[in-house]
Amino acid sequence: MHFELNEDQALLKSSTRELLESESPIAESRTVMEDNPDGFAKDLHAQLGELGYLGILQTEDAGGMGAIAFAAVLAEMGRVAFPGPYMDVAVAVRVLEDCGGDTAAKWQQAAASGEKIVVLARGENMTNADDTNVAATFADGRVTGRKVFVPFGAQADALLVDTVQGIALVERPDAGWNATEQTTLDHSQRFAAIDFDDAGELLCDASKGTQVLADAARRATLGASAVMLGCMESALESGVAYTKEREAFGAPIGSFQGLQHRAADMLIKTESTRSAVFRAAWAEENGEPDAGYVVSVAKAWAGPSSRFVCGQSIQLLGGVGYTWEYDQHMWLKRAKTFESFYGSTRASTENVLASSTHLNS
Amino acid sequence: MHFELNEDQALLKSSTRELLESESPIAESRTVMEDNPDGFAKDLHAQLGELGYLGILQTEDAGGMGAIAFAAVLAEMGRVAFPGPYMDVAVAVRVLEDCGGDTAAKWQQAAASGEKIVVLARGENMTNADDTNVAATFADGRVTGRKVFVPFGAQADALLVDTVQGIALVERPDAGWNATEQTTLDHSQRFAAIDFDDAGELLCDASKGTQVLADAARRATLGASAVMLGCMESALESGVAYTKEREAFGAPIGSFQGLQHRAADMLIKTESTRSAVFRAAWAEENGEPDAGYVVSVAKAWAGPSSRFVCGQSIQLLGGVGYTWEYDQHMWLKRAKTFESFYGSTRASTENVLASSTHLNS
Amino acid sequence: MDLRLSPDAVKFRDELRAWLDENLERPYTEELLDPKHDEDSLVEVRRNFQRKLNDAGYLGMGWPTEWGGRGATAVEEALLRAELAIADAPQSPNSLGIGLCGPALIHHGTEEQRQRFLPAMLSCDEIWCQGFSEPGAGSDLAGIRTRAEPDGDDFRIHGQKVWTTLGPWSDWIFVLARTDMEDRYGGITFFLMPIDQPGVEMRPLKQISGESEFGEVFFDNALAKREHIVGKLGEGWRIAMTVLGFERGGSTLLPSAEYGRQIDCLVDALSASGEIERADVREKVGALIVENEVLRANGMRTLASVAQDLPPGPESSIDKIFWSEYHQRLTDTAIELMGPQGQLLVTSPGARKDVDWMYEYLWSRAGTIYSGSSEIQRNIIAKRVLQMPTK
Amino acid sequence: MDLRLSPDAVKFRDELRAWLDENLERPYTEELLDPKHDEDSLVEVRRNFQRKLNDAGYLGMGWPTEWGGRGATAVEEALLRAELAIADAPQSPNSLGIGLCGPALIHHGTEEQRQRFLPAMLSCDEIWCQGFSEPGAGSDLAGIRTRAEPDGDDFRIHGQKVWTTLGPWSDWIFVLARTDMEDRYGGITFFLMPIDQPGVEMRPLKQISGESEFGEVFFDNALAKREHIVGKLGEGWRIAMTVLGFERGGSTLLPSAEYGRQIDCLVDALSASGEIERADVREKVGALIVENEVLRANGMRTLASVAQDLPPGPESSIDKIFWSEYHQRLTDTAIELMGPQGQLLVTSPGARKDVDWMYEYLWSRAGTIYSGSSEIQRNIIAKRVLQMPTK
Repeated sequence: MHFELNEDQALLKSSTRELLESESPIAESRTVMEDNPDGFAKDLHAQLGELGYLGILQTEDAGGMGAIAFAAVLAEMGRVAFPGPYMDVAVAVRVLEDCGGDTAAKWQQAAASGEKIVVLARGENMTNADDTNVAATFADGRVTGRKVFVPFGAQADALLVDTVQGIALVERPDAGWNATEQTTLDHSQRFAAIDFDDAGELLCDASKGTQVLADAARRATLGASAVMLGCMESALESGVAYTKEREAFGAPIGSFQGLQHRAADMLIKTESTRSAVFRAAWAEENGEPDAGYVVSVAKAWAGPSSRFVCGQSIQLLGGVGYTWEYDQHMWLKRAKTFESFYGSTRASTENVLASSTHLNS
Repeated sequence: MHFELNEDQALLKSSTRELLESESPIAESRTVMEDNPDGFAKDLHAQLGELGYLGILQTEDAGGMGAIAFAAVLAEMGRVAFPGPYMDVAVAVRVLEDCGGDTAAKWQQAAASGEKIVVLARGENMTNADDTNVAATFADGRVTGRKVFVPFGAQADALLVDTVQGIALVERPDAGWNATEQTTLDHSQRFAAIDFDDAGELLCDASKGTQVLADAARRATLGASAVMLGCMESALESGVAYTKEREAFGAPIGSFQGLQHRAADMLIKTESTRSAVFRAAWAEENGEPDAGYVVSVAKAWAGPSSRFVCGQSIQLLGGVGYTWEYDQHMWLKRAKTFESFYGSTRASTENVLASSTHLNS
Repeated sequence: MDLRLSPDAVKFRDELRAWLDENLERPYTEELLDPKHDEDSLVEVRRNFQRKLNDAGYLGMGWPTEWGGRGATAVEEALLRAELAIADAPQSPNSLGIGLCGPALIHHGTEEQRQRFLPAMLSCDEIWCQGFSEPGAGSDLAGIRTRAEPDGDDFRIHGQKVWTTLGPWSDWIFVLARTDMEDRYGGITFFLMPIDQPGVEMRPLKQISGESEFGEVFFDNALAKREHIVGKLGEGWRIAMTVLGFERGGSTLLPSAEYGRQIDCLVDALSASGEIERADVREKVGALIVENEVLRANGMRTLASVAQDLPPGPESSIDKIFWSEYHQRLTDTAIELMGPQGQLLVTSPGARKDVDWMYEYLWSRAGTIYSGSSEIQRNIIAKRVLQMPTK
Repeated sequence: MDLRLSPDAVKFRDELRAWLDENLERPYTEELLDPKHDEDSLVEVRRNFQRKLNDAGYLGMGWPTEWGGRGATAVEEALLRAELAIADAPQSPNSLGIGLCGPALIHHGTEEQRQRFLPAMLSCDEIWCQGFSEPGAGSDLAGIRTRAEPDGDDFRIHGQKVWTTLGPWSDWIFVLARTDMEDRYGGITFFLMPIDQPGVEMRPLKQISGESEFGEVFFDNALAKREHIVGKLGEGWRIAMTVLGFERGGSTLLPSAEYGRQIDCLVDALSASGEIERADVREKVGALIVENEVLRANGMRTLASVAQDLPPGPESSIDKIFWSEYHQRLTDTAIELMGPQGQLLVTSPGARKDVDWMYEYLWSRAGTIYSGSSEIQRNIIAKRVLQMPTK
């Protein structure tokens, strides 16, 4: 038994950190959020493709690096609240591979290389992100229906639309998507509601599509948990660092036991999330039968835990923690938004209960 | 507006404290729990009758003192984890008054004077104390059925049995009750399951009985909340007192900010419970239309709050807090047991939600 | 005990409700959503509504009538604030002026100061902001370092203040500054200063919500005239503490009223989506209501104590911790229960339009920090109320 | 990363499970409920099962084979403890002897001491209790005040120890006592002492559960022979810290296994009552499972680190806080969800018979206190892991 990343994964993690520190530190995440109408840097996305990051979830033969690498990369991205559809595209690339066929293969290549943005369009329910019922249809070469909270949907070159008939690919029409921006707490996480009445192509039928999409959902749940872990890491580190510098009542505030115990609680939540996320990533990578269960455990735990850690990081800083200038809000917003998507805390908890048949170890 | 007890109530409160300090301090509660097979001191119960305590919930004309006095007395009893059926009998006395008629009047007098123990026998569901469905019947002068968790049922001289037909009084048969002791966490709170196939008398029919029992339940809910408040008061006071004496690492442990902030949280919970309980008592006493609502608020709040305060009081004491010798467990047990009865936290919360029609103030 | 409102108070509230029905054109959240508005025009909405309130006698509730106030009771003031919150009325842009600076002038100012400043304060012709908090002082008000250097009869101010509400729209600022660097409490003086002068720079400070309701102000040799000192030199700390104490009664019913409205809107949202039928949702909403009612009970108790002129107990620290931490739980849970829709900015299509949940969620993070952080309040409870030892 | 058990470990576990199927007559909770038992006979049940374990080679897992141990890996030891918990097997009455005193003798004792004590320890012919904690020292082990005064070649012990597990049934006690009152760490010596001698008084200490599993022991001029000193004079602190460190791997999977069994029993109870169908109940049970699985993940991570011989990280304090505080939440919630039935003592008619919930509920209050309270553990995390400053 060992818990550490293997050599390749550790190298990927450190090179990802270097890349982000140089190309997209958290100050850059803020700039993108404020100034970039797409909500992400297209150049950097293309670079991620060139470096193989976007194909990370593909099968090994296709150049994938596995779920543990995926989680390690996303935790690094969480650390800088990295903006953009990286995770969504990585998941979609694998969906394209799983669908198979020429069209899918072509788009798989385009998405994995970073040339094209392809993401999933699944949910139709405004008040329940976990509702997998779909009304959208594919018929006579056309996709019709409405999808909501499509991540970076307005920016996508193609969408993989979950329809009654299966997974259909829709290319962006010349006139652009019939999209409505859905702006959330996390301004850098772009969502759109999209109304479809467009030409499309069925990539796989519903019987196969159900499994493909369930696999995709599980991977996205894992990825979101890893992002939240990264947010917690940074929130903890920068919060504690501040308490060592800032003085009040004649001493660094980090010397007060009240804040020390709070920080200890933040560490406990953060490290426990790390245990849960990488246990889940390992199970996913190895096709363990309980992968769905432990992935849901990780997400159900990461949600409330990341809210706690990121919220308390603001509290450790006091007044300046409430300013735009400091980074604490970036992590809180990402964590809070991710908690409701990619498998909400409630849905993840329900999934845990449903998959637990008396929990024999 | 004022929140303080009026002169009579304040006098009652202080004389109750004196009475309990002299006749039944918490050390005595422990002795009774350990050694008294009935779980309470009959003499003292009779004395409570003579002093008018048992008739406290009667209408003013009958010598009652009102719901605020009732809550004040029970908070004092909670402070010493006073053992016995005081609250249950006080509630039953009012039920007897509300039923009316000669038999009820006779028993009302006997119960209020402390000569006889009369309590309600309502619940029939082992796993849900709030289930008000009854299967017990009254027919041809006989009561048949099974009641569970009847407080001090085995010790009662008569039981007021909720039946399909209404409230029936059953006197203890010469052979004694067909009772099974139900021992709970709080050893001093005696419960019994009782199987009835006994002669009885219908005191009031179901249509009237429903309201009478609803009123009784509301008063018991208030009373239980007040008991929990008393437990919290004592747990807070004795826990904080200990931290001022006990030294570790060269200083009184009460000087460590970690424990100071914990104690502050205990105070917040305790004082908030006081606000909620006496707001509810005032509403009950004045027949306010929202009395049921605010009584449920008090109980739903007092349950988890008292567990927190009484549990943390053990933690403040450390190792000795875990010993039988110290009093902390007496309060924790009373609070934890009361949380599940007399309107559980869940039932109280549901009642709050059900009665809240957009909460106009 | 008597928690019933007096007939006078009931009459006051009923009249106020009728007045609001008549005079409040629409909830402030609707104003916010009206595309015709920008930050400036929203301040005008607030200013105009304050003038209406003033004309109707609902401003300067605690001020004596001779200065245009109402001479109202603490209960009436508490009811006013609660009803305004329930109606989602525009908030006063001058609340710190009227709540803190006005009382300071009334109790400690000169006749000239009162005549000069009080009428324009109530009419909102002049907006005031507060210059108490400093970046280095945090929750420790006696630790301020902004200094006032004598310049002839007058003073020159050097330093920085933060958490300056509506600074960019303010005309005057009341400032605590050190006229003696040694005397921790006795070296602080209370100044009134115009903002439009050389040496005063207002900078909007962007908050995590993206708004700039608060700002920073920098003083670099700014002029504070001797005639604009309130009280005597060195009395500033005492005056500030006194007027902060006046706040005790007025806000007692406000948080539970405001949060009650938010819960109502949450219940509406969950009824619309059907989620309210789920037992787990009901349990969470029920628990939110329970806690808000306990907050209300605490407020009623504090108000009763103020109304009786009882000496302050532990209640102000308890109430502060309770409402601020509860608001975090409330908004956190509400957003979770509303699902994806709950994540939408109020301006986004498809969002609920009755509460700006994202703003409330973020704003709730400030509540545990300003006006004495939760940590400071717990210290106060442990030391002053529970009398726990210091090392 | 590799979280899969090695084929050897799987084989070990499968054999163990088969052995338990064969050799564990019934769950310990059933023994508890058998009216034929009293406190003494229950200790015999535990002693007998320990002998069976020993005969099968499942005792002294980490001890070298030459001393009757198994020389097992940390993973095997962790699996053993987890499986015993899942099977609700009787707990060893000699676990502190085997877990702490035995390793002390093996690593620091003399050949004579090993031959004299180790076999009877494993066979449970002699039960050992621990004499480390003191009423005045709390979580500060170096603060002990029990003193050992020279008496010829030997020593006379004076003082008091607490939290003495199974004291009344023990034959020997291993004691930390001061041979030097000045030297905080270097003045402590590790003694072995027979209990049946003048000057040793064992008093049962009733716990809040009403039981007396723990006791106090008073030493008044009790004899500790020089030949029964482990290591050298003044090495006691170092030896104690070393053997406490040996505990690191073995318990990593125990809490989640034990609580997992409790959750299973809770689900059974809620399935029987039908309550499990309610969405609010499901949400609460689901959250309990989630947290237990995170506890398990933490344990797997710690075990992996021990298996790799990595230096200890922050995990021991994290794990301690996590399992102890979680167990309070688990039992609290479980009892609430089970309603009135959940309140019943296990011996009461109508109670669930698979878990002694009341005992677990109360016992969970001790978990945050013994072996370094939650407060101490948080201090350790803040100072050693987060390196936060001291004043």
